[in-house]
Amino acid sequence: MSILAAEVIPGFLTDYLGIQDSSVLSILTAVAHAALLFGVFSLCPFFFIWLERKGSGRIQDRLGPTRVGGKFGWLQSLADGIKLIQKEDLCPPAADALLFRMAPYIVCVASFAAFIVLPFSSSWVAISADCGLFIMLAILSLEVFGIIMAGYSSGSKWSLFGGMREAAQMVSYEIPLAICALIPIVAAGSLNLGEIGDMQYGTSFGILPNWFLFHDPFTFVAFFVYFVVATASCKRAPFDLAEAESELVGGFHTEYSGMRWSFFFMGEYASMFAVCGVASILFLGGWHTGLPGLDTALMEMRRSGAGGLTVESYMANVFGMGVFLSKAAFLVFVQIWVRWTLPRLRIDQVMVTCLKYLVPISCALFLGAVVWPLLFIMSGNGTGITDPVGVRASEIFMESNADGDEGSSGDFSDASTSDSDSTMTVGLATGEVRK
Amino acid sequence: MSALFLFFAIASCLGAVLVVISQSVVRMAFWLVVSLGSVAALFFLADADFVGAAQLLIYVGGTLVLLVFGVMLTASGPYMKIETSPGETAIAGVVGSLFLFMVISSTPSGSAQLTLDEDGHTVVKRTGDWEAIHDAVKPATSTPDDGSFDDKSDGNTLRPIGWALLGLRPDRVDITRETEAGKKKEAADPASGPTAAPGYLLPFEIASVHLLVVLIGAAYLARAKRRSDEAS
Amino acid sequence: MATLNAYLLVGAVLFVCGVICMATKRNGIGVLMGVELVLNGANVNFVAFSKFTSLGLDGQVFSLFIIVLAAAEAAVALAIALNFYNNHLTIDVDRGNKLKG
Amino acid sequence: MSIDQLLNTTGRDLSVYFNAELVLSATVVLLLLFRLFSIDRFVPGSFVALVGALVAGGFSVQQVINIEDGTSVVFFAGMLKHDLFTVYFRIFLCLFLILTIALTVLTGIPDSEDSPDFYTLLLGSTIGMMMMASANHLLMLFLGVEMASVPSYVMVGFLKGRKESSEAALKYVVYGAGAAGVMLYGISLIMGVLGTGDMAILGSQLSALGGGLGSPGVMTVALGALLVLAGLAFKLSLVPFHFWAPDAFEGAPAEVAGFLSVASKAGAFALLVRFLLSLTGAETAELMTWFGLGLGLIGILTATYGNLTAYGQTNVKRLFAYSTIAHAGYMVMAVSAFVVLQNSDTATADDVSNSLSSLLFYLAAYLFMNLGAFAVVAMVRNHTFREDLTSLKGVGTQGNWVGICMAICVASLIGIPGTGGFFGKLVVFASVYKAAEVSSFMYVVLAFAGANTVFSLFYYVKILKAMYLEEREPGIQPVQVPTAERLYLALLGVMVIITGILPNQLAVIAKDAGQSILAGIGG
Repeated sequence: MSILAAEVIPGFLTDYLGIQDSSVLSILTAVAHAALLFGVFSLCPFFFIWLERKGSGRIQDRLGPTRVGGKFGWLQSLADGIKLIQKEDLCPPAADALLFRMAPYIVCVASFAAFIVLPFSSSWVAISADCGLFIMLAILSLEVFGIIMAGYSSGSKWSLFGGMREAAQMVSYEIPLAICALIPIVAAGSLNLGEIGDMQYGTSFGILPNWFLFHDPFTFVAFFVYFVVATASCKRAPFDLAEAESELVGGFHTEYSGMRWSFFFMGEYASMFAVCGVASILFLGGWHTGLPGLDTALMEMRRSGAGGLTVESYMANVFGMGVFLSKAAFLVFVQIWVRWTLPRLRIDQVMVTCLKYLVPISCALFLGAVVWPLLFIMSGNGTGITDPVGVRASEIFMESNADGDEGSSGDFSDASTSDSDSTMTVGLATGEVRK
Repeated sequence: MSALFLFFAIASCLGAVLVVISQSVVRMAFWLVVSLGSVAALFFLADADFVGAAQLLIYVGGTLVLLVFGVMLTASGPYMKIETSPGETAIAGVVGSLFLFMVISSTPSGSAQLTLDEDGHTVVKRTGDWEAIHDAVKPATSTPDDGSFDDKSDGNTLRPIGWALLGLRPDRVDITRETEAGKKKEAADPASGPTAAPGYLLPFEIASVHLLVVLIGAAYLARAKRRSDEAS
Repeated sequence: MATLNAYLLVGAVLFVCGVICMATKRNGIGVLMGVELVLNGANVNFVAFSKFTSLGLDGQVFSLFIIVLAAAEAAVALAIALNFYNNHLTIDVDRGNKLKG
Repeated sequence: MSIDQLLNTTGRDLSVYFNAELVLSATVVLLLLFRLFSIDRFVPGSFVALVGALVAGGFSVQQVINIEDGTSVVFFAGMLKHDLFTVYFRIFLCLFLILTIALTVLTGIPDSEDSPDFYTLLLGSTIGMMMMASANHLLMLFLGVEMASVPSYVMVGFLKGRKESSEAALKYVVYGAGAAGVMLYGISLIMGVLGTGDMAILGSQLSALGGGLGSPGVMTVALGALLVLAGLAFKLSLVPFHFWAPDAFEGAPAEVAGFLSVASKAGAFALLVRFLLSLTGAETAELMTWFGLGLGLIGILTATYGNLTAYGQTNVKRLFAYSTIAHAGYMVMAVSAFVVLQNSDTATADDVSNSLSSLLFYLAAYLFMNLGAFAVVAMVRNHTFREDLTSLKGVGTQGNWVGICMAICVASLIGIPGTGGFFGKLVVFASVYKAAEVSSFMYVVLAFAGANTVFSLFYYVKILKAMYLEEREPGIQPVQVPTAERLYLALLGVMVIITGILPNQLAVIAKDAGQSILAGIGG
C-alpha cells in the first residue's frame, strides 16, 4: 500500500477530484489508507467468526450456522453483529465507568493499529518502517492493557481474576514470542516486514521454497514454537484462561454486553490474523508461492512496475495479496481447529509451559540460529541453503528493483561500506549487505 | 505533522496532569498509559521510530502492566483510593508551577524547527539562541551534514542505532577535534584508535549484567522463602 | 509548530507533573508512576535534542538506555512494594512508621 | 573505525583496563551457574564471591604497577577513563568488597540458601560503583549510578520478613528512583545544549558557549548541572537530600549499612569529582566557583545537621547513619575546597591536587573506621538480638576485643590523634584553609568544620560511656565473639591505627591519584 500511498491514491485525488494542496492531499491519503485498513480489519473478524462457528460445528459433528445468507450461513456474522448492536449497553453500578467504557476501545484500537505496518503484498504496506516488526509487536502488546483495564474496572471478582491471569500470561508469553520472531530476523538481517517478505522469493535446490521456515533447522522449529506462543498471546484455547467459562464465568468480559463485548472479539480475531500474518511473512514466505516457476513469473510482472504503476505489477501484487491472505487464513484456521480439539490447560500449567519450556526452547533456538550462519561463514564454503537468505534474496531482488522500499537501503551503510572489508564480513554474517 | 504534534503533545501533558490529580491508582495507570503512549507518538513524529516502538513495548506494554499488576496485588479494597489533602495539592501545584516557570525561563529562546530545502529534504532551521548555541558547540561534534542528525532517513534509525550499540558510528564521520582535550587525548594514546564518536558497546553489554543482577534481586524479594514453608 | 522548544515544553510538563506526583502521592506505586513521568520528561528531551540539535543519534541511544533501565528499576521497586505489602498489609508509604528517630 | 579495529580495541580494553569489572561480572554469572547446578552445596557462594573479589583486587593492584605516571587512557570508545584515580577507587572498592564479604561470612547474615542472591547483588552494586569512579560519559554516569543503586535497594530490604527492612527498602527505592529521574533530566539538559555527553569535552563546549550566565544555553546547563548534583547529593546523603539515609540504614542489616555508608559514598564522590572536573573549562571559572561555594554551604549544613541529630538517637545503626551524614559533610568540604582552588587563578597546582588527595585520604581512613563500627554492631546484634545503645552497655568491660575495636573506631571517627580519622580531618581542614585564601567564605566552612568536630564528641562519647562506664543490664546476653571475629576486628582496628601512625604511604598514593585526574584534564 505504500505504492498506493505514494502514487495511486494521491494520483486519483489530484486527477479526478482536482485537489492540489499537499497537506489536504496527505490527510486525504491517510484517511483513504485508514479506510482500506479498516476494511481488512473489520472483514477478518466477520470471516473468522463464521469460520470458527462452521469449523467448530464440523468438529463436533454438527452443521454449524446454515440459515443466514444461503446454504453455508455466509452472513451469520452480520446477523450476529446486528443483534449485538441492538443489545443494551450495560455498565454495572460497581464498575469504574470511565475505564469500563474505555477498555474495549483500547483492545480494538491496539489490534487495528498493528495492521499499519503489516504488508499485504510486496510494498503494499501503509507505513514501511525499518523496525516494522518491532513496532508491530509493540502495538500488539498494548492490547493486554485494555483487557486488564476491563477486568479491573468491572467491579467483579470473575473479571478481576480474568484480568490478572491475562496480565500474568501475556507478560510471560511476550518473551518467547519476541525471541521466536527474532530467529528469522537473524537470517534476514532486517526488521522491515516488507523486506523480509521480498527476500523469500524463489526456491532453493530447485524445489524447496526459499522460505525462512526451511532456512535452517532452528527457524524450522522456531516456527512451531512461535505458533504456539502466538496462540497463547491471542488468549486462544488451550490458553484462554482469561475467559475460562468453567471457572470464571466469562473472565474479563463477564460484565460486558452488546457492542462493547463484540469489540473485544473484533480485537481478538484481528490480532489472531495479525500474528498469523507475521508468521506467514517471517516463516512462510509472505506473498511468495514457493512454486518454482510461478514466483519468477510474478517477480517479472512486479519488476515491470518498478518505474511506475502498471497493470501487470498491480495484478501480481493482487495475486500476492491473495497468497498472503490465504496463508494467514490457513494459520488462523489451525488456531480454530486447535481450539475445538484440545482441552483447556490450568493456569499453572499455562505458566509452566511458558517459563519452563517455551522460554528455554526459544533461547536455545535463538542461540543456534545465531551460531548457524557463523559456522558456514567460518568454514568458507557457504552455498545454497546454508547461505544467509538475506544476502541471496536481497542480491536477487534489490539489484533489479532499484526502486525498492523507501529507506530500505540505509543511508548510513554507505559510510560503513567505505570503512573496510571486515565491516562487510560481519555484515554478511547477519545478512546485512547493501550495494 | 504539526496538527498531529499538537494533538499528541496536549494528550501527553493532559495525561500527566490527570495522573497527578487522579485519586484512584488504576485511573492513574490509565492516564499514564495515555501520556506515555502519546509520548511514543511524539517519538515517531520526531523520526525516532525505534525509540518510539521501544517505549510502547517496554514502557507501556511491560512496565505499566507490571505496575497495574502491582496495584491489583496490593489493593485492599475494590478501588484503591489515595486521598491527598487539598492544601498539600495546592502547595505542590504552586511549587510545581514555579519550577516549571524556572525550567522554561532558563531554556534558550529562539526556535529550531524542520523545514524543507529545495531538494525536498527536511533540514533543521535554527534561529535565535539555538542558532548561537549550535554555532558555538558545532566544531567538536561535526556530523555529516549540518551537525544535526540526518533527516533523510525518515525515522529509519534502526541500523545506525544498531551500529552505535556495536560500537561503530557510521552516522558520524571521523572528526579531528579542535578542542584542547581532544588533541591531548589522541596524542597521548594513538593506539586507542580514532575516537570519533562514542560507541555504545560497553553500556549495551554492561546493561545486560545490570539486568541480570536486578532480576535476581527482584526474584529474591518476590519468591517465598523455602525454609519457612517447610517449617510451617 | 513542532519546534524544539515545544518538545522541551512537553518534557518539562511531564517532569514537573512527575515531581508533584512523587511529592503528593501516599501510595508507593503512585510514587513510582511519578518516577516514570519524570523519566519520560527526560526521554522527550533526549529525542527532541536528537532531532533538532547537534546531539544527533546519541540522544536516541540514551533514551533507549533510559527505557531499559527504568524497566529494571520498576521491576525491583514493584518487588519491594509487594514485600512491603506482605509485611504491612498496606502500600501507604506513610503507614510505615517503624523507622523514626 | 572498522570492525577489526573495534575488535582489537575492545579486546585490549577488556583485558587491560576493564579486567577487574570483568572478573566481578564473571563471578556473578558463576554464582548463578553454581546454584543452577547445585554446586553451591559444596562450594559456598561466599567463597566464590571472595575469590572473585580477590582476583579483581589482584588485577586492580596489577594495574597500578602497569600504569605510567600521569597518563590517562580513554577506553571503550570514550565511555570510561583509566587513570590512577580510577585504579585507586578500584582497589579501594575491591578491598572493601573483600572485607564486607568476610564480615558477612563471619556474621552469617545471608544464610546458605540466599547467599548467591546476596553476593550477586553485592558484586553487581560494586561493578556499578567502579564504573561511577571511571565514568567518562554522561551515559556511564547514569548507568553507574543505576547499577550501584538498584541492587542496593534490594540489599537494604534483604531481610524480607522484617517490617523495618521492607519499609526501609521501600523508602529508599522510592526516593532513589526519584533522585535518578531528576538527575537524568539534568543530564538531558546538559547533553542537549552542549551537543555531547563526552565528559572530556563538556567543559570546552561550555566555554565555547561563553562563560557568563547571560549567554544562551549556559543557564540551562547550569540548571542541568544543579539537577545532576542534586541526584549525586542524594547518593551522598547530603542535606537536604539526606532524609532516606537514617531510615535505610536502620532498616538494613548492619553489614549492608556498612557497605552502603562507605562504598556507595566512595563511588559517588569519585563521580562528583569527575563531573565537576568535566564542566571545568577555560571560561567557566566563575560558574564553577559558585558551585564550589555552594558545596561548601551544603557541607556546613550536612555536617552540622548530622552531628546535632545524632545526639538524640538510641538505635546504634541510626546513630551511625547520622554520623555517616556528618562525615559526608566533611568530605564535601574537601570537594568544595578542591573546586574553589581549581577555578582560582592564584592557587598553585600543588594546592589543587592536595585538596583532592585529602578527599581520597579521608575516604580511605573512613573505610576502616566505619566498617569497624558497623562490624561491631553486627556482631553485638548476633549475640543480643538488638541494635540499640543498651545492647552495647558494658561490652567494653567484658574483656573481649569488641569494646577495644569499637573504641578505636569511635576515636578515629572523632578524630583523635593517632588514628586515621585525625589525619583525614587534618588534611581536609588544611585544604579548606588553603581555599580560604581564595574565597573568604571558606573560613566560615573551616569554622563550622572545627565546631562540628566538637559537636560530634558528645554522641561518640555516649557510645564509649555506654561500653565502659555503664553496667550491663540484666537479661541481655553477654557478647563472646569467637576467634575469627576477633581477628577480623583486630585487623580493622590495626588498620585504623596504621593509617593514623603511618599516614605517609597512603598520602603519597592519594596524592598520585589526585594528580593523575588533574593531569588528564589538562588544567
